[in-house]
Formats: sequence, C-alpha cells, structure tokens
Amino acid sequence: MIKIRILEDDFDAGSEISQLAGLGGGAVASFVGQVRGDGSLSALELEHYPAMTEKALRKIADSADQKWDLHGVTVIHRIGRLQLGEQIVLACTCSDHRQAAIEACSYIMDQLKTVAPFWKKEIMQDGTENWVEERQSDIDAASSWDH
Amino acid sequence: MIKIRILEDDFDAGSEISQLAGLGGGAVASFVGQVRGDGSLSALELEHYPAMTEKALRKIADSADQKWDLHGVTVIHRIGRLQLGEQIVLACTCSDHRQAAIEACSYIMDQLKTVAPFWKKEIMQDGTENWVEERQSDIDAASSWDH
Amino acid sequence: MSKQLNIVYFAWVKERLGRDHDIVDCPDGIGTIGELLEYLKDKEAVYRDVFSDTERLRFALDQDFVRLDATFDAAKELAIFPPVTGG
Amino acid sequence: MSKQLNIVYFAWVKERLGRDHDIVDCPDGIGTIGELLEYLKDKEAVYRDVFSDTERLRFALDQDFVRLDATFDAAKELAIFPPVTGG
Repeated sequence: MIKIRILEDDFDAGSEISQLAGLGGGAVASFVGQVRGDGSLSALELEHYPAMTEKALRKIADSADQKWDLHGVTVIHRIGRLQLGEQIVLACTCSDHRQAAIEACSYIMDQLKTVAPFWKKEIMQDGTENWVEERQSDIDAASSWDH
Repeated sequence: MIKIRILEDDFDAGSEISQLAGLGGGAVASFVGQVRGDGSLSALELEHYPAMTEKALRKIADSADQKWDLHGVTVIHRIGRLQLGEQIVLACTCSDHRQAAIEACSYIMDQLKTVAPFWKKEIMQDGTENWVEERQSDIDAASSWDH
Repeated sequence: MSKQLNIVYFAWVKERLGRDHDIVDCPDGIGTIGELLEYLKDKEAVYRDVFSDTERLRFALDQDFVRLDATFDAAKELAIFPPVTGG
Repeated sequence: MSKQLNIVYFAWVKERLGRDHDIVDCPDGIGTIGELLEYLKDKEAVYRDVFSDTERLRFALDQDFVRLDATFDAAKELAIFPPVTGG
C-alpha cells in the first residue's frame, strides 16, 4: 500500500508510523526531516510543481516497492512556509525484515532529494532570502543505488 | 542524550520520536520491530538478563554516538509476553544529517540483535514453545560494521 | 504549422523571469528543448539572462524529467527549474 | 583456597537445568570458564547434558560478554546462556 501526501499543514509522524505498522510486517523504518536551526535561518519556504509532485513521489515509492519486499510505503512532504523545528518530510516503510525496511527508507530519501520537484528557499533573520543549492553529496547518495 | 528503557508495558513510538526530534537536529531516523504474525505463532515471550541489559544497550548507543555525529539516541526494548502485532523494540537517532541518522539507527539494530541479552521464545497456537535460534544473517549484519 | 507549448517556471527561474508561465508558439524546425531555449534567447533579453547557463537548469516534459536534448514532440507542458532541493 | 562464584542461567539453559542460578565453590586450579564447565560436568549429570555443546553457549563475566577461554579472576557473576535473539 503506497500513500503519498503533499500538505501545507503539519502531520503526525507517530500516527503515520503506527498506521503503516498495522499492515502487519515485523519491521517499520522511518525518517523525519525537519527545519534545522542553522545560525541565522528564520524559516524555510517550500515551493513545488503541483502537477508533477505526487507523480514523482509515487514513482520513487513504486520503485522502492519493486526493489524490496514491502508491505507499505508512506511519503509525506510539506510545502509553504515552515518555521525552525517544523517537520518537512516523512518517509516510512514496512517490511517483514529490518534491512529491507531501513534500506528502502534510505533509498526513498536519497531519491526524493534529487528527483522530487521541491525547492527550498531560506528566509534569514535579517530578511534576506536564498534558494538552497543542490549538494553533490545528495547527488552521490542517489546515484549510489544505481547498480 | 542517550535514553535507554526496558519495559513490560507498551511505548508510544511517535512521542519518543518527537521528543528526540525536539533536540534540534534536522534528521530523525527510527526503527520499530513488532511481533509478526507468522503462520502458527500466538505470542512471544521475551526474557532478558536484568543486571546486564541496560549496560549492553547503553554500550551500543555510546558506540553509535562515537561513530556518528548524533544529537541523541533512544533505545527501548520490551520484555515479557507480547501478542501478535505488539511493539518489541524502538531505536531512534537524531542528527544534523540524514545518512548519519539512518546509518546509526541501522547499526544499533544490528548490534542489538547480537550483543543485547534478550531471548525470544515463540508460543505457538497449539501450545508448543520454541526458543528462537540465532540467525547467521544477523551475525553477518553486525560484523559488517567492523571495519 | 507552429505548435503551442505551455512553459512553467519554478524557484529562482520563476523569480528572475518575473512570471510563472509562458505560452509559446513554437515555430517549425525547433524540436528539442535546447533549440527552444536558443529561440527564446533571441527573442527577449530576460531569457538570455535567466537561461544563460543551462547547466544550472533542469527540465521536465509533461511532468517527467528530461535532458536538454530531449525532443518535445506532442508534449503539452515544459517545466524549467533549478535542481530540486526537497526532503 | 576456593572462591565462590554466582552462576546465572537464561533461556533454554535455565529451563534445561531446572534452575536460574547456582552458587559454586570453585576449587584452586580452575581459572577459565572452560575449566569450570569441565569441573561441573564431572560433578552432575544435568551439567553434562546442558553444557555438552559449548558452541551453542555464550558467556558473560560481571555482565560483559567473554569467550570460553576467559579467566574469571575476581569476577563475581558468570552468566551462561544461548546466543541472544532480541530486537
């Protein structure tokens, strides 16, 4: 079962995890990304490409589901303005085996960083704004799964 | 911050995850293991070595904390009789970086499977009981971190 | 006969162009995204500025990632944006 | 002079011995866990049965994992149990 959500509002990670756990596998892995208070950051603005976002996330989840034996995948990504400490993203996977669940969760996050159409703008405390640049480490992480 | 709990009662994974998230890193990884309904299984009985358990779990968490740059680690393991679908274990890590959080979480689970003094007995639907045997794949997973 | 293409922009591409989409009449003989960008850069200074370094741009045709040399054939929507930074 | 050692058992080791601990007077000349097991197997049939295959046993001295050839020196508690299966 694949569940994809793109939300302005916050989500309840614990409830999402226990819903997925209810599908019955023995192993549930999850990752939550949140806005990290990094020096002079005040907030993040998350833009996305509405017509493409769900399709791109579903493609990533489908691909994880084919690579590993999963009972379910949940991917939630927020958009709009997010304050320090707020949750940005959840990836959660459920499998009979812990390695499958953890690897699939890691794979989903690595792919999401490079092929899901989201863009982060940093709003600094002094009012300046910068679009976040892609990071080579994210590109490397995503391509490490290509074999 | 390292938190270790050994409990007979259930725990609230969502609340543990959000407590750890509150420490401020951008990345929170977690793993929940639960009793998998495997054919004729009725329940699990979890025995442990009370004088050693917390020490062993803390050693694993400390070692993860040394290998990766973590804000916090939470490890919770239940003991006693657990029904199908019940939660057995939670490992949760918080870091500034997603790979560190996910790898540390995976490491903790791999170590826990081989050096934490817990023993699982399966109670079958027909009333028979078997002690679970160690699995070579768990030994291999734990030793894969030795380099 | 020319074909109409909806071009949508995101993030700093949108901000620097000052608009979130264009509807472009794409003349015959222009088959790839790269050719279309050259055509637009000839037409308007703002395109020359924003599209100057195609290494910094990413493209999707009808919501699938493609490269600069992709042909748009029957596609209805071209998206132009910086590398993604979600998650 | 002999020394006293508390031996604790878990899982099927405990079940098959029918008890969860023993307090053993450990004679001089016995320094390693392996030697202690041989000494116990000579004393009582149930030890011969349960400790017959040491490959299936694991050991901790004062709550730290050790191997069969570890010397117990000043240790107060020896634990004998099957490979762990938590998580």
